[in-house]
Amino acid sequence: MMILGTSSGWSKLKENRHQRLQRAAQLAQGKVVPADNVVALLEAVIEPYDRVCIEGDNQKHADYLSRCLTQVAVERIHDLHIVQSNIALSNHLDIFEKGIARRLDFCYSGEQGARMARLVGEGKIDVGAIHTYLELYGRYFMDLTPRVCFVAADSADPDGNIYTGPNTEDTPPIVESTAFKNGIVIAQVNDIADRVPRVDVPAGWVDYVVKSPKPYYIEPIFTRDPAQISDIQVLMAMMVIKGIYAEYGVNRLNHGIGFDTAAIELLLPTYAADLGLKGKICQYMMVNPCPTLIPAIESGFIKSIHSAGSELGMEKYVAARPDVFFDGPDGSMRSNRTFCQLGGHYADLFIGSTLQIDVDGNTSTATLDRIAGFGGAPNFGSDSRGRRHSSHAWLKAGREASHGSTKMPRGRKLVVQMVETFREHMQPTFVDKLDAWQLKDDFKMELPPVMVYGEDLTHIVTEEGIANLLLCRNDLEREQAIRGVAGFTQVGLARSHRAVENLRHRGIIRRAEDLGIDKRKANRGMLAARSIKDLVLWSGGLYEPPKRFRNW
Amino acid sequence: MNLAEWRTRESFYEATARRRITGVLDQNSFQEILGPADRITSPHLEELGFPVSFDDGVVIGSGLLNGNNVMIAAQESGFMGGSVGEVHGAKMTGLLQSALATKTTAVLLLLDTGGVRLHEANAGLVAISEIQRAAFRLREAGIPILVLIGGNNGCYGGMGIFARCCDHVIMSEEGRLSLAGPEVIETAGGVEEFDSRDRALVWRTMGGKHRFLLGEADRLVIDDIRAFRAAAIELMQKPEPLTLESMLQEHRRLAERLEAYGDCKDALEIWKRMGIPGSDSIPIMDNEAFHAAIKPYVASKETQEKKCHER
Amino acid sequence: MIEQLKFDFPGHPSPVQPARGNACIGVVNSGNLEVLIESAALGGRCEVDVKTSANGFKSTWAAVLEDFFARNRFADIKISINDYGATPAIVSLRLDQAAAEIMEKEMR
Amino acid sequence: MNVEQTLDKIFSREYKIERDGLVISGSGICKGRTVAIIGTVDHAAIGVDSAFRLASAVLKVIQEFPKRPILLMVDTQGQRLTLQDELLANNAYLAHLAKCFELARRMGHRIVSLVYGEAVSGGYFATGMMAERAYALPDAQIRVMALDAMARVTKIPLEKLVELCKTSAIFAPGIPSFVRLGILEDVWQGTLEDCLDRALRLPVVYDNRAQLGRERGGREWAANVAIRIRVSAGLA
Repeated sequence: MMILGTSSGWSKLKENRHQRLQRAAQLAQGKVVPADNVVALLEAVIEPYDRVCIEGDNQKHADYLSRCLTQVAVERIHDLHIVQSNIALSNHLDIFEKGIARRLDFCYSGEQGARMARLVGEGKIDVGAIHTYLELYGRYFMDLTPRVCFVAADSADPDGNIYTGPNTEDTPPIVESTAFKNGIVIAQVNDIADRVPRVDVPAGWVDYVVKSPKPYYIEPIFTRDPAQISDIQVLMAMMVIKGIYAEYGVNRLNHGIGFDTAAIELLLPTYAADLGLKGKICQYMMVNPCPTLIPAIESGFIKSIHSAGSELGMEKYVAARPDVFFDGPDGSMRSNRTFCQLGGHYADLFIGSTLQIDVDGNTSTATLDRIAGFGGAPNFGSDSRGRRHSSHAWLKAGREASHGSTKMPRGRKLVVQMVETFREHMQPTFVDKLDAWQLKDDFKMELPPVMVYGEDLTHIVTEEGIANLLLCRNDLEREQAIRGVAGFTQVGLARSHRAVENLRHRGIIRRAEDLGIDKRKANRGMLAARSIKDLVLWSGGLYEPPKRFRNW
Repeated sequence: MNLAEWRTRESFYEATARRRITGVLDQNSFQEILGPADRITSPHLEELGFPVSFDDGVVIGSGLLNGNNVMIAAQESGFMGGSVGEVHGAKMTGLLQSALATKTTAVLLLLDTGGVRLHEANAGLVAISEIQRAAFRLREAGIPILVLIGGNNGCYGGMGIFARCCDHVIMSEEGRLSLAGPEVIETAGGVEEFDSRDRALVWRTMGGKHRFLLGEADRLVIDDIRAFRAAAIELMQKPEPLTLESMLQEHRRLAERLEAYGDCKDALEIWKRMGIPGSDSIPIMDNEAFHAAIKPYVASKETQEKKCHER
Repeated sequence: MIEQLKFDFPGHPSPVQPARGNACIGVVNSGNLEVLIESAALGGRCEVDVKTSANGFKSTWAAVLEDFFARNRFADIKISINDYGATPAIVSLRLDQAAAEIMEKEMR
Repeated sequence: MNVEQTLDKIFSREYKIERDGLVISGSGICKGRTVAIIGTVDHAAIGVDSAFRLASAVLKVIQEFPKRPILLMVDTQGQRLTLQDELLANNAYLAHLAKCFELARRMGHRIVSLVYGEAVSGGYFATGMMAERAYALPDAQIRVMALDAMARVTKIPLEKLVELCKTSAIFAPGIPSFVRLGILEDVWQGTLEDCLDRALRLPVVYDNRAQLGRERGGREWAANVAIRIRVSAGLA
C-alpha cells in the first residue's frame, strides 16, 4: 500500500501512558494506592509541563490529592498547567507559590480571589483565561485535555468502580476527557467498599484509587437561612412573582443562590399561591437543591429539579422525592453540572443578584484586588441564540423585544438581575463605570470581567420597581429605565424625572403600587419559612441542616 | 405541616419589643411609660460615639392582660444585644417599683439580653442587681413576676440569674437561658470545651427544651406571640412563695440534679438518663410531639415540687 | 463617630392630620434605623434631625427626605432618626411605616 | 490578705470556719456579737457545686441561728466558665443562692459583704452584691471585665478606654469606681473589728445604691429615671 502520510507512531500518548503506569507499578496494589504513597505516585505519573485537572467543584474537592501535589519535589515536577473549574482551597494556590505549577485555566476563585490576584501580580500564575463552566468543560475535549486528573468521590470498589455520591458535579467531563485521551485518572474516595451503591464511573476509566485520610472537603454553600431575608427582599420577590413570573408564565428557569431568590422561593407557597399561580409558574428548575426550595416543592409548585451538585444536609430529603429530583436506582441523587448548565442555558428565565450594574445594563460581581470569575452565571444569564423551540414566555419576551416588527418571529430569554440599589455599607449597586474596567487594567486582561452583558439583560428589579429593558426603543430610553429604578444612587439621582414618568406611563418602569402590591404587606410574615427550623418542619424532618444553621 | 395554621402564627422571636408587648397584652391596652418621645437615651453610649436609641433598648409601661392590670417591660433584641445599661436598667427598676406601689396583678418581663452592657459595665452590673432587689420586694408583696424568653439574644449573664429569681419562666424552644454565653466559654476554655459555632450543641445545652426538662422553665410554648400570651394568662395569678419551705424544696431539687446528672457532659446523656425513649430526637420534635414524648418521664416543675414537698 | 444632620422642609399647604401624637418605628441595629415621628408646632414647617453612624451622606439623606415629603402631605411634623448605617431603601421603608403609623389611631 | 488573716483581724481570732472546696462557713464573735461567716476563697470560680454549698450554708444559718448577722467574705474570679456548669444551669444555682440570701434578709438576718480578694462580674453579682451593704478592703480588686477584654468586645480602642477611665466610674475597674457608683457602701480601713461593728449598727436599708451613686456623683440616671417613671405612672 502506498503511504501518503509523513508521520509515524500514532500512539505516542498511549506509549507515554504506559511508561507512567510502569513507573508507578510498585506504589499500588491493583488500582488501590495507600494514602501514604500518593506523593510518590504523583511524582511517578506526572511529568513537568503536564496539563493536570484537579476536581474542584462547588461542593466536593479532591483536596487530599491537591494537598499531596503541594508536597512533590519541585525539581521533578514543575511548570504544570492546571485546568480546574473552582479554585476554592488555599492548597490550590500553594502549588503556584512553590513553582510546581505555572499556568492556570479556571472558572471561579471565590474566596481565594485576593490571593490569586497577588500571585498573578507576582508572576507566579500565568492565567490562560477565566471561563464559564461550559466553556472550560468544552475545552477539556478540545485544546485543554488533561494529561492527569484528580477526582473526588464517595466510594470505590477494589476494581476501581466509582460512586460519586450525590455530588457528581464535574466528575464526568473530567474523567471522560482524560481517560479517552490516554491520560491518567486518579480518584480520591472517602471509602473503599466491596460493592459501590451505583457505578458513576466504570472501573475501566480509572487508573488509581486512594482512600483519603479524611472525607473530601465539602461546604453547605447553597444554604440560605430564611431568618436573614429582609423585608425589602420580600418586596422585591413579590414584584418578581407578580410582575415577571405571572406576566410571562415563567415555567422553566434557573435561580441564583442569594437571599433575593431565596425570598422568591419562600413566597411561592404563600403569595404566589394566593395569586392562583400554582401550576402556572416555576414548574421546572435547574438549580442545586437549596433548602429554601423545600416549601415550594412540598406544596406542589415544582415538578422537576435538575441539579449541578447536591447540598449538605439535603441528601435524605432529595432521596425521598425522586419524582422531583434526579435520583439513581440506589436512591441517592445524581447531579451533573454540565447538563444543569446546558438546561439552564436553554431555559426561559435566569434570575440572580449581582454587585454592580452600569447604565448600559452590564453587570459584574468582580471586586477590586480580586480575580474571582463567574462560574456558571454567564451561561445562565445570556440569551440562547441557538434556541429553536418555543414557549409562551420566550415568545412574549421576543415580541416585546421586536417592538411589533413582523419580519422574523423569534423569542428571547428573560435575563433578570435582582438587586437593592445600595448594598451594605452604602455601596451603590448602580455605577457609571464597573469596577471590572479597573480590574482589566490592573491585571492586564483582554476583557473586563462582565457577568451579564447589557444586551442580554431584559429586566432589572430593585426595591424601587421593575425596569423592562425589552420594551425600550433605544439606548437613551434604556438608560433612563435603568436610572429610573436606581433609587438614590448617583446613577438614580441623575435620572430625567420626565423621561422616567413617561416610561412608567408606558409600563416600562413599574413600581410596587403599579403592580398592585401593598408595600406595607411586604414583610417577612409573607415567607413560607422564616427559619431553618421551619424548613426542617416542612421537610418532615428529612432535611438535616448542618449544625451551624440550627437554633434548637 | 398545616400551612394555613402556620400562617396565622406571629413569631415572638422575630417581633420587635413593642410588637411583643402589644401582642401579649389585650388589644389597644398598652400605655407606654417614658416612651421614645421622652428621649431618655444613654449618655454613656453617646460619649463613646455609639448610636443611641430613644428608649435605650427597653420598652416599659402598663396594660391589661385578660382584663387584669399588669405592668410590662420588653427588651429590644436588636439594640446593643438587649444589654442592660444604666438607663435601661433604671427603667426596669422603676417599673417594678411602680408595680409595687400600684399593686398590679402581675409584672411581665420579656427578656432578650446578653446581660450587662459592657460599654457601661459597672453601671450595668449594679443596674441588674437593683432590678433584682426591686423584684424581690414585689415578690414579697405577692405580686408575681413572669419572665418570657424567646428572642434572639436569649437571656444571659446577670439577667440569666435574675430570670430565675422571678416567679415563673415561660420559654419557647428558640429561647436560651443561661449564665455564661457559648463564646465566652469557648474563649476561656477553648473550642474543645465548647464549640460555640455548633449551634445544635448551644441549644441542647441552654435552649428552651433542655431548660424545661430540667424544670428551669414553667412552660415551653411554640414561637407564637399568642402562645406566650396564653401561658402568661395562665400563670399571672399564681405567685410562687419565697419561704424557707420553698427554698428547702428548691435546694433538694438542685441537690438531686447534681447527684443525678453532675457527671453528664452533654444534654443527650441527661435526657437518656431521664429515661425518655428516643431522647436523641428531642431537638427535632415539634412542641406537641415533645410534650407528648416526655410527659410520662418528666414531671412538670409544679409536680416535681409537690413531690419534694410530700417527701 | 456620630454625625448630626438637620433638615428643614416647607409643610404641605393642605396637610393631613395625624391621628396620634407620635409613633416610633425601627430598631437601632447595624444596617437599620429608628424613626420617631411627632406632631410639633413648627409654624407649618417640618423638621428632621438625623444622628447617623455613617458619615458623609448628607446629600443622600436630603434626597431621600425630599422624596418622602413629596409623597406625604405633612405639616408641623418633626422626625428624629437614630441611624446605624441603613441603606436608603431601608430609610424610605421605615419613613413610610412611621408615616402610616402616626395616621393610625391605635398602636398595632 | 488571705481569708484567715482577714478574719483574724475582724474577729480578734475568735472565729471558727470550715472549708468545703472553695467555700467557707462558720462563725465568729465581733465585739460580743456572734456573726455567721460564709464565703469563698482562692479566687473561686463559682460553679454549680460552690453555689450549692454557699446556699447550704445560708440555709443552715437561717434554720439554726435565727437573725444571726451574716458576714459574706468575697473572693471570686466570677462564675466558672464550663459547659457542664451551664448544662446544669449555673444561673439557677446562683439564683437559688440569691433567693436564699433574700430569704435570710426577710427573716431578719443582717447581711454585710466584704471583698477581701477579688470580685468579678457574675460571681460578685450573686454573692457580695446580694448583701444589704457591701464593703471592700483597700487592696481588693473589683471589676466587670478587664479593660483589654472590654476593648476587644466593644471594639473601642484601649487607649480611649484608659483615657475615659480617668473621669468616668461607669466602666473603670477598681474600688473607687464601685464606691462612686454606690455599689460599695465604703472601704474598710483601720481596725476591721470596728468596721464590721459599725456596719452592723447602721439602720436597715433595702437598696440605697442608686441614691448613694447620685450623691457621690457616680451615676445620676439610675435614681432620676426611677423617679421619672413613678411620676409618669402617676405615683409621685
